Amino acid sequence: MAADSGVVPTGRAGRVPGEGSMWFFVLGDFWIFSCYFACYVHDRAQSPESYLAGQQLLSQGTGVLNTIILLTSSLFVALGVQAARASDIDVARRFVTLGGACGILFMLIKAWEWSTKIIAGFPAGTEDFFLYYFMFTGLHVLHVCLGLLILVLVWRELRKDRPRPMFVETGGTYWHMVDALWIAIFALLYLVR
Amino acid sequence: MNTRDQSICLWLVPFFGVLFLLGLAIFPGLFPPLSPTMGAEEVAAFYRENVAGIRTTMILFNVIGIGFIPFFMVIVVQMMRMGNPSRAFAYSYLSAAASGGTLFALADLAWLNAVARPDRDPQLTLLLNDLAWLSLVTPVGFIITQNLCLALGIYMDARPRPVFPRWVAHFNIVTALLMVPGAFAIVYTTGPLAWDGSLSFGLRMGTFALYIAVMFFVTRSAIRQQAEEERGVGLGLQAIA
Amino acid sequence: MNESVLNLGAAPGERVAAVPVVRNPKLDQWICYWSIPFFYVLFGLIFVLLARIMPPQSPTSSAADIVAYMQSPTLRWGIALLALTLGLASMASGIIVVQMQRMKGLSAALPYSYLAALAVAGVPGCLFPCFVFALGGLRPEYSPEIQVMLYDLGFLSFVGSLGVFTIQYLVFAIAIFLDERQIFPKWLGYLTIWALVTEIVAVPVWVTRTGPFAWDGLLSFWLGTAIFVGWEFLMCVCLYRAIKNQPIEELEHHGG
Amino acid sequence: MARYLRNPLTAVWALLTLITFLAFWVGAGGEGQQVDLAVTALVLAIAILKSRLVFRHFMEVRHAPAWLRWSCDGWLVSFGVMVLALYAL
Repeated sequence: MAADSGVVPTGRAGRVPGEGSMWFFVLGDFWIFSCYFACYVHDRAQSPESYLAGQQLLSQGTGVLNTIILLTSSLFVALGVQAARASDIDVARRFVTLGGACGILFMLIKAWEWSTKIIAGFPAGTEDFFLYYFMFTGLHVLHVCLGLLILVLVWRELRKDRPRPMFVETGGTYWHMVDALWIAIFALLYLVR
Repeated sequence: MNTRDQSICLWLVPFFGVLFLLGLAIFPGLFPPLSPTMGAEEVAAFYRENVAGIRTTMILFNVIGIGFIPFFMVIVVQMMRMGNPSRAFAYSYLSAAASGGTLFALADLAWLNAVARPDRDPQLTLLLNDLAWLSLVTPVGFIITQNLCLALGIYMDARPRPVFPRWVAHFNIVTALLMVPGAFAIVYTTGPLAWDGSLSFGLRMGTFALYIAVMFFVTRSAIRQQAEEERGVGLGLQAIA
Repeated sequence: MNESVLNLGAAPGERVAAVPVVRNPKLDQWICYWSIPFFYVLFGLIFVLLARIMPPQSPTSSAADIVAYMQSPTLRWGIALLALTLGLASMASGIIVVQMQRMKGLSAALPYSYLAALAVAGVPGCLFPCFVFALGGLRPEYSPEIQVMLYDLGFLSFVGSLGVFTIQYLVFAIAIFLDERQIFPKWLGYLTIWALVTEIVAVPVWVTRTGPFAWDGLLSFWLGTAIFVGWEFLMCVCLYRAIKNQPIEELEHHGG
Repeated sequence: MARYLRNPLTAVWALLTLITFLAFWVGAGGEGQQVDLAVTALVLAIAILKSRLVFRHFMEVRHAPAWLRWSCDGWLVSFGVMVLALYAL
């Protein structure tokens, strides 16, 4: 029943979740990242061995752990949006808090991963891979930071007497974008051969 | 609003102006200015022989380098009093004045570094010398923008009693035009447009000095006018009370 | 120069009147506004055609190529033109600050930050690198080592001056998001975030000389420039609308 | 709060986690890895599937107007095609 109350009633035309301007950002961001990915894959195809050598120095296990943390935080935020729509504000706030906590955990693990790579120094011959690694993960962490800021704003909105569900939805849309971008980055940096 | 602070900023102009002139008088590279056609050895020898004089001037300029900024900000405050529909020109003026000041600071640093180690490779001394002269003479775009913004502000001043008289606007445009040749010291190393030339250097520096002097007096009148008006308003309020 | 700006001063459909304040109460804003396209056209002319700083020369050029580039006849003409007109960038900040001050729900701190950040940014990000190139051109007799250093210093400070512009973008984006009046549309705020991010993508120019992150690279330069040009263009469109839609009563002195 | 977890979204999350492990199992390998188009294609397909699940369920694109649904799917397709094309060339 809680789940049902969360489902948005839709007409034939459907409805845009969150604000339109946020979708402008989300879709645009995907395309900009596509340009980054294209460069990466192109360069990688030029000298696959050196990229594979660099890739082997990453810990795939850490990558999986981070992926699952972000997926979980996305779930919490999505549930938070449903709760907010059902005017179950306390629950919504708790879900958003959990989602944000997962985001912070993600950043901590990332910081640890970065520091091990920096302490080890990027081994010779794999600089290009590590340049991409630091740029992609760095840009992504920047998106996570902005996402955490947005979650704080959503959390504050949920303390108001009458929070706007639209605002919560918009914040959620951004947060899920961060998740989707990570899925692509994870595949390209950690797994692709 | 009190006009005392503005008066203080205004009177910093003669104070710093005298110090500037003093510094220039001590500076050995000014009469005549070092030529851009001098070779590395020649320039290095000049800096080796004049360490004391250059240091004195440039340390002084290091301290007072942007001493006219408070004065320019008084002009910004006066521009904000103008009967303009918005403060667009005042903000533009502020921004241009701030950017322009950095270049002089850069020139000063280059000169100080040129004499910091007089036995340096002559090529490097030459480089610092060139950087200093270019940064001093050529970035006229900022002061030109300041003058144009001020002039446009004055032309559009809709107050019954304008903050600055109209001739100040004409004067600003003329001085802006007179400083244009300075930019071309980047292109020419000889003739009137070189950085030691009559147009790029003599005319540009002379115009700037004249400009500051004239603006000192007209700004003083503008501040006085503001004080008078505000006293008038104050008296009026007293009368009402 | 002053004349050309003046003629561009009126918006299409509005006429410059003899007593401008009464007939065209936004004349001052329009003058500042039209200085932006004027400056950027000039900017393109200088950087692409005359100085050939954009697109950047290669970071791996040989010393002989570098010396030849520095001696190109039009380089210093372009830079002289820039030294003459870079002040127009201040007018762009001026008008943007005026429109930012109309926003509701924020103090003047953000507009002032925008003004201050750009007043700083113009020198390390534009004028200083150009001077550095001009030095190389002015003195063919510099040793090749110095020419190469000037070349690196020029391109690295031109492409790699990042923080000054990220802060400008940051305060602008925050202002748009906080603004309750929607002086600028929200999507421009998001576009500004991209502009900010692409500045950050230029960070590796300081560590790599080849590939997409070098100072002439696909990501550090081309993508960043494409987004910057898009941002500047859409910024102009939004700014035009903001000035156009500003109610006359809101002006400080509307000639009445 | 617990009742919210009995939600189709939780099932989606479980599926996403599961296929993450699948991708890990396929993609992660020990020493001496080699270029492998099959692994790459599979890993990529899983990533696209995961992104699509996030789009449709978490971001609620399922209920969105056609233009948005098509934009998201269009991006996913072009992302996959682009990566594979550049990879194979």
